[in-house]
Amino acid sequence: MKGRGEGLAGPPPPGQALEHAAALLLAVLWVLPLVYAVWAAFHPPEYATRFDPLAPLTLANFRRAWEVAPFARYLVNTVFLVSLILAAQLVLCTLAAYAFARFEFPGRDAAFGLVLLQILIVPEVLLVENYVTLSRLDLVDTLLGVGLPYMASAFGIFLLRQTFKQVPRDLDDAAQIEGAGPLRALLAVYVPLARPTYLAYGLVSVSYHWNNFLWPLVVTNSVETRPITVGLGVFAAPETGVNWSVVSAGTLLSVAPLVLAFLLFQRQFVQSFMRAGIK
Amino acid sequence: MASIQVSRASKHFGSVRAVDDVSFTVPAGSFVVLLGPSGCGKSTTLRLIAGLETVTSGRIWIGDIDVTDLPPSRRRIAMVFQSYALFPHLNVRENIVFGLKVRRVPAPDRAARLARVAELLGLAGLLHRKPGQLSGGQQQRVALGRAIIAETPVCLMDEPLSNLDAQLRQTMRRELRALQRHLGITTVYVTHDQVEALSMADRVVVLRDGRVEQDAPPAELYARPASVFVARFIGTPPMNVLRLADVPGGAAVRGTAVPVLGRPAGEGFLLGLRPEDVRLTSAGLPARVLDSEYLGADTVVNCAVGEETLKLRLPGRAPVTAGAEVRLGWTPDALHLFDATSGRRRDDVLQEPGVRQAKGEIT
Amino acid sequence: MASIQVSRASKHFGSVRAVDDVSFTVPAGSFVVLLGPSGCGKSTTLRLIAGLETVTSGRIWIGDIDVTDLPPSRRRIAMVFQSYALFPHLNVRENIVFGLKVRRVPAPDRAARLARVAELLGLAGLLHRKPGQLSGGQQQRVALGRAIIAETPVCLMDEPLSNLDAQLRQTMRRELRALQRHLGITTVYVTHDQVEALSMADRVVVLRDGRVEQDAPPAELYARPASVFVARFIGTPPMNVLRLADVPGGAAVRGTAVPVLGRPAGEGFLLGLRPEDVRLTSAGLPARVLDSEYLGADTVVNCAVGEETLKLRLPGRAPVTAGAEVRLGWTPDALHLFDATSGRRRDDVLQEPGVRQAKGEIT
Amino acid sequence: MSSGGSRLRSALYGWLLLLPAAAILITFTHYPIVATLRDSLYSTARAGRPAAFVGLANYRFMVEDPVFAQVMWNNALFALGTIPASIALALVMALWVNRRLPARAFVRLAYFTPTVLPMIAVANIWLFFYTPQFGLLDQVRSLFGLGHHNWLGDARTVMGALIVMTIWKEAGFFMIFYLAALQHLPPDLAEAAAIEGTGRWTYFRRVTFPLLMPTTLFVLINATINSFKLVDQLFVLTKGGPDNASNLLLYYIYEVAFGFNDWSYAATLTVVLLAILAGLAFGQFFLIERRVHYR
Amino acid sequence: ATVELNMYYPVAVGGPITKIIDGMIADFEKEHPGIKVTAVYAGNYDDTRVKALTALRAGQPVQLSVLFSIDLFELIDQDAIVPFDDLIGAADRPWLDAFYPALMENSRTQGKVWGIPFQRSTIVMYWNKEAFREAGLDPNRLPATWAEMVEMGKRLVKRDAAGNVTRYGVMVPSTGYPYWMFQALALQNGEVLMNQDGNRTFFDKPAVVEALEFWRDLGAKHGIMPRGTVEWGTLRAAFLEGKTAIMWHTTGNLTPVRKEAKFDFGVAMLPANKRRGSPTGGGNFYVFKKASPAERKAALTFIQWMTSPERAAQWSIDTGYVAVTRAAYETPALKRYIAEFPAAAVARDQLQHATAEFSVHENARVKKLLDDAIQAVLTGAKEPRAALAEAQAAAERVLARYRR
Ligand SMILES: Nc1ncnc2c1ncn2[C@@H]1O[C@H](COP(=O)(O)OP(=O)(O)OP(=O)(O)O)[C@@H](O)[C@H]1O
Ligand SMILES: Nc1ncnc2c1ncn2[C@@H]1O[C@H](COP(=O)(O)OP(=O)(O)OP(=O)(O)O)[C@@H](O)[C@H]1O
Ligand SMILES: [Mg+2]
Ligand SMILES: [Mg+2]
Repeated sequence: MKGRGEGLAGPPPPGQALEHAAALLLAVLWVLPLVYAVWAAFHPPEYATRFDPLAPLTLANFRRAWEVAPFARYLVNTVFLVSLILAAQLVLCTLAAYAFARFEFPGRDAAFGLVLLQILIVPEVLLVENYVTLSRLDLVDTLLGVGLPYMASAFGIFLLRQTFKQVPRDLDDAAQIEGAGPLRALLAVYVPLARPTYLAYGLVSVSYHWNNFLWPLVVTNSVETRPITVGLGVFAAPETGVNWSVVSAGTLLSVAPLVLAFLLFQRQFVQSFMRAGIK
Repeated sequence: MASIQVSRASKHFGSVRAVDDVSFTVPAGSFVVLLGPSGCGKSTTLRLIAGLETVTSGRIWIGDIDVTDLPPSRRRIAMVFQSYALFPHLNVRENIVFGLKVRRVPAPDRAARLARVAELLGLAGLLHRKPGQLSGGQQQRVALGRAIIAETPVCLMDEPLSNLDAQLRQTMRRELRALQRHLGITTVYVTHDQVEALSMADRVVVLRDGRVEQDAPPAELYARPASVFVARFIGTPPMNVLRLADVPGGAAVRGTAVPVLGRPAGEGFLLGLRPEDVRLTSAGLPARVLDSEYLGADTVVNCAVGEETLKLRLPGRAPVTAGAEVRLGWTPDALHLFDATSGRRRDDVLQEPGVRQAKGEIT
Repeated sequence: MASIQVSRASKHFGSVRAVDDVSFTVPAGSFVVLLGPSGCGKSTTLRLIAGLETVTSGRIWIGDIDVTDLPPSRRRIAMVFQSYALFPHLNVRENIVFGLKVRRVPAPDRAARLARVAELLGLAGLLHRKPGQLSGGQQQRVALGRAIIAETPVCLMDEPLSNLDAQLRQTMRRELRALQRHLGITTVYVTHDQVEALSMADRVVVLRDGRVEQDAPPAELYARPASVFVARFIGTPPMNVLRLADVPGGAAVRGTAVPVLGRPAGEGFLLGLRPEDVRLTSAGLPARVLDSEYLGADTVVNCAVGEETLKLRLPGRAPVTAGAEVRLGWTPDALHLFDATSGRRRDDVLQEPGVRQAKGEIT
Repeated sequence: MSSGGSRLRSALYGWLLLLPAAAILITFTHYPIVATLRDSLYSTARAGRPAAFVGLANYRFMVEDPVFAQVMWNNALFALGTIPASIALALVMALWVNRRLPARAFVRLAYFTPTVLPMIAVANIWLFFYTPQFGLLDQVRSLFGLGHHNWLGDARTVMGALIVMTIWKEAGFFMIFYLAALQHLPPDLAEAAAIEGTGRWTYFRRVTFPLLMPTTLFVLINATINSFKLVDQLFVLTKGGPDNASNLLLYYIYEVAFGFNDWSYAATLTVVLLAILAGLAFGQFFLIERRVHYR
Repeated sequence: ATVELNMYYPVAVGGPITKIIDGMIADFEKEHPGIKVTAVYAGNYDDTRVKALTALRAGQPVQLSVLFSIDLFELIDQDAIVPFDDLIGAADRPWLDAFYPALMENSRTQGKVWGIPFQRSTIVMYWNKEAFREAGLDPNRLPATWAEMVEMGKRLVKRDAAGNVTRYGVMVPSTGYPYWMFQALALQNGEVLMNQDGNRTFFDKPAVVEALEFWRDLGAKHGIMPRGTVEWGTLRAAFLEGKTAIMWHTTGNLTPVRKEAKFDFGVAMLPANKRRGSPTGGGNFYVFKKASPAERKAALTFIQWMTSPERAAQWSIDTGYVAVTRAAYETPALKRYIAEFPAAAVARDQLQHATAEFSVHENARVKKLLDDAIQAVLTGAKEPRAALAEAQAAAERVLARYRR
């Protein structure tokens, strides 16, 4: 992407070097917490608050964290939860978005307005009532229960609707002429064309639910259902007398998968988030 | 092979009368062009035939079946879109056989047909490319391929060439026409480019504001435009249409005294002259050169005649300079006459004895 | 009023030589067109002059200042973009005076100039509209307005008309040219449409793969194309270029025995003939009609001549049918000769006595 | 857009496709809103005393509840502290990252990283930054001979501390939206301006910023919602203390509902939150209309 | 048929508590093949109560839990628990009477026993002997009174060149469980904060106000403690970092401090003003009403096993919590341990001065009122008298309903 001013003839604008410095400095500040977590996690506790370049490295903290809390189990829960939610969201949002984008039915616009409401009033805002509902459905302390309220995502519906609307009308017409019905058209034309949006939405959704805390905290009661964030929250409850080395180790353990994925796919990640941003 | 008959079809979008009581027939195997300026209802008419829009009123026959209430998939038609509407995520092969797959045509049959079509359109080498990797012309061919592989008796095309550059458009025009003749597919072709219409059509249906303005073969359309609208729409540059006034001895172009018609039929009439029918003469209608446009093979000269302006087309690089005084002439049969109010052609008047006799002619 | 001089300018994007050692001069107040197929380096050349790209090598003068190292803002130029590049959030007025504001031109002066420009371009009524509310032609005018209000001596235009439909393009062509003459702005104009080039330019610079292929006035470009490339690029339809072979008594079109050139200059040469220079004759070069294209004022007939095909353009509706046997003729001075390998024009050979004497000519 | 098919068929399809999503949305968004309104009019059931209709009693209690007043005030501060700052920062970041920059990839990555980290996890690390005496912040301060400060223990600084951390968490996310918008600005606008000799600042003020307005509005809404939604950090950092100095509405709702087991009062507080968000909802739709102001 | 028991338990101190619990349960199950126990660590005391109650409300199978001793009334009001009197037979009476009376105070109301002491603690004073030496104080002589503490504290404060404090004299945590620390101060000043029925509070008694003034002055006036609140969670780290010479903290932290301290430290009873004193604290076993008779019986078996002298002793050694019965202190294991680490006995010795931890109806809410008042004062937002008066008034509004 050609940024402004590139390729222009003539000398560079003044103060540019200064700006670049500022940008870099900010970047460094921004990664500091992560850097510290790494430092604390890989050094013995007595160095957690003392920054001695010669400090010995160790994995003991990870071992302890791993012993103290069932991170493995937590991670499994989270992965399962996130995939469950995503899968459901993709299906439900696709169908709903398709309805909004390509069909005319009475009350469509009203319905769409009601859907959009959920972009603002997210389930955790209603955690009291939703908790009651869940207990009625006997879904408290189940991963399904944690996921259910999020499975129809207004954001996803909105995003996909936009994308579907951008699919050239001609393609839909062509598919019809060739004898494809609505569902066939959806699967053969719309879904493939919306792939970037799906990726974008997928990433947003995964990182949202990987990091979600309050609602799972309320709904889950046991190790078998706790996602990593709740596990971490319980594990790192300051009451126990904070030991940053172990906490950092635990923190790294819990964010490692996401951060690794992020580092690997950062380009797509950022691009996709940007696509998600285009509304 | 099947004829198409559109009878009294109308399509209203709210208050917009996109198509308004349109009727015409497309003989089996013939190539009919829907011509008209942007927004005149060409695409809508085509989409009505395709069934992509439902008629507000009127009926549509394909062959001897009334298809008015059938969905597109049941009308046994193929369609080519201005945008080609190729599926960007499918390669050429998949695009072409898409319809066959949907219609569950057995694989071997598919393969056979594909081979034939690819051969016919010279796509054999491109089967595994995605549309994005094809030039405009190639995409065009793929769209055609998808249309003809269905082997439907009818094919509808909406400005299929308008996204190609001048050169390519010309070659594709010829290819397309040849193909249509070869397969004998009944074709309805939408364009707003009169050159395309003249050069390709068996018949041209000129639309204006959703109504049929003229329905005739190209030569007639050019030689005897039914209205000022058609006259002004066809030809490069299009026909000159001059307002007349009565003068002693006949009718003259507004602001001149030299009669161009032998009998006073001036007021209320418009005179039509094709630029290529007008010549520079020693004696004749006096005019002043405004400017001239050199086009290589010929030059278009823009003249002021009385209150009117008139274009003439001269071969090669014309020896005229802006401001020069010239005299213009033409042969009697170059004259066209239109009713100023209705805009309709008035050959009846022209036929009257003595009308054509006038000064400004050359022999 | 300032001349532009591009001398030995090159621009490389990595391995791509977008512009490769290009030199040409634009006399003060003249209108020069950069013409060439897509990707030949037109835009890049223009952007080098504007300073939107920095040259890889070579220098650029505007007036008698070397602007090679000046930023765009210091080159005293105006530019019109293909996309118009209007600021969508500003209304017409604000768009036009944007530059003046930036340059701190006092308000009253601004108002005065705005009034003049709006008057000149007939934008007076639209000053408070946003670009989104304007038609293509109107947006076009606004872009022009922004360019000319700066009253810079130089204006650069990159395909300013290519987004307009045929009709509008024709009128804008004339307007634009008139405006340029009126203000006497030195103009460099980029297009890939040869008709536009021929009809507007004082001089045409034909680019090919980033190099200058020919630099001449329109008439010469058409009459004496410097290479096969130019010959094939210009004219509607463009020049026929036929491969020759030596035969007893001279050189003949491949696959025929009838010499078209009086002396054996066949092998290694290509014969050029403009479609409008070829006529149907009683005696002459035998050919078979492949098909014909009716264009109203004239008809383009496609013939097979030996191994070659040849187009000729006949006035009106030509009385030929596909498959008919015809004979073709032309005047000696209609002949163009090119070197088969280099593709360059070879008048020298054509001048040699006796070369032009051949059978297939008419008198 | 019922291409070809009859109105009825299209309507049927529409609703069928919508059904599953609608079911869930109604159960977990629309029904609860109604239920919350209802419950706010009843008293909480306790041993012996079942829930009873009490009219506006809960609301009266709320009005008198000093903690509620405090919490609303805090939330206002929190919003005012986080929203403008994070948006401005996001914009600056986007402008930087959108230009050619040494180590651009790293910088963009760095800005964006906080977005992918769970608040609950990073909170513990920030706890270390803020810890008095040997916390990172105080270690740095002591380098400059400054005394230590009890960042989270001091009612005057605790909010600031939370705000800073929240900005850190959010700015990168908003940056992405700006970046997207920036990259969709046609480059020839910049070139046209460059030819006119527009300075960088002028160009930003007169062109970039106005054109980014839609994005700004979108981000603004998001930031505002988050300022009412983001309370995870409280669980680790302050528990809303000291003396509610950092308590936020949603956290207070959690406390009342699950800590005090006072479900009616929690519902009452939720109604307030809903009212605010609903207000935003209308704001958003209104603004979104205006988004297309120049198209 | 094996009986399955699910229980939640909190952790409010350092160390691998979860592992220890799991270990004990493993042993228990070996000895009682008929009973299977699943223990879930649910965070701090409040989290655990929330979890247990929400789980019950949602009909999750939970039969017993270790919950805050002070949640007694809340649990009764929620109608969640059963009194042990209904569970035990005459044979079990001795077991019930064996517990230290001070620890039982939080278990008795309406003439019944509702909770069995398990992970119980008192507040003790940890001191850094090296800091004492450095300040020229006898590392083995401890402040016995408030006055002494202030006076010694002043000498223990250390400043750097710039005059910034690098070590404080004493730190009393004021987040997490401020009311608990405050109880100690109030008690030492001769006052308790609530009545036995848990429906009356005495926040505005002059002696109570005095206690709070003293606490505030430690920082505000004498400058031997940081101003503002002191973080419960990071206090241990601060002590281990040598950022304070003395800290008040739960005995539950004894073992981790012992493990992590890089310096010689001591543990002692809290100083006295009018008297010595500390509230007991920590978690009791509760059995839920929802449990079936069989489950209740199994639960009782489990609780009795967990509180038997050997376990109690081992538990005390592993964690530093008080061993809940005299018998436990008679076990060889604990005897030996105390011999080599006398500090371990301090908590027990302090029990004679101890009283019930703050516990009333709607405890969470009322407790928060007190906590807020304390923090308001420590952060200088309010004056002790006003703050406590407000808290008292608010508490009255809540508790009035529970008197009849
Ligand atoms: N879906 C629609 N809703 C409302 N009006 C429509 C719709 N489709 C077409 N129209 C209107 O109907 C008229 C005819 O449209 P149509 O597309 O048929 O014109 P056209 O001849 O194809 O023009 P073009 O050459 O630009 O394609 C236009 O005025 C158009 O605005
Ligand atoms: N920024 C760039 N980076 C790399 N290659 C470029 C860049 N800009 C142009 N090119 C290449 O330089 C060549 C000339 O490009 P240019 O845009 O000048 O062609 P053009 O004549 O303007 O074509 P068109 O008529 O399509 O505008 C092309 O091959 C193009 O791919
Ligand atoms: Mg159309
Ligand atoms: Mg270009």
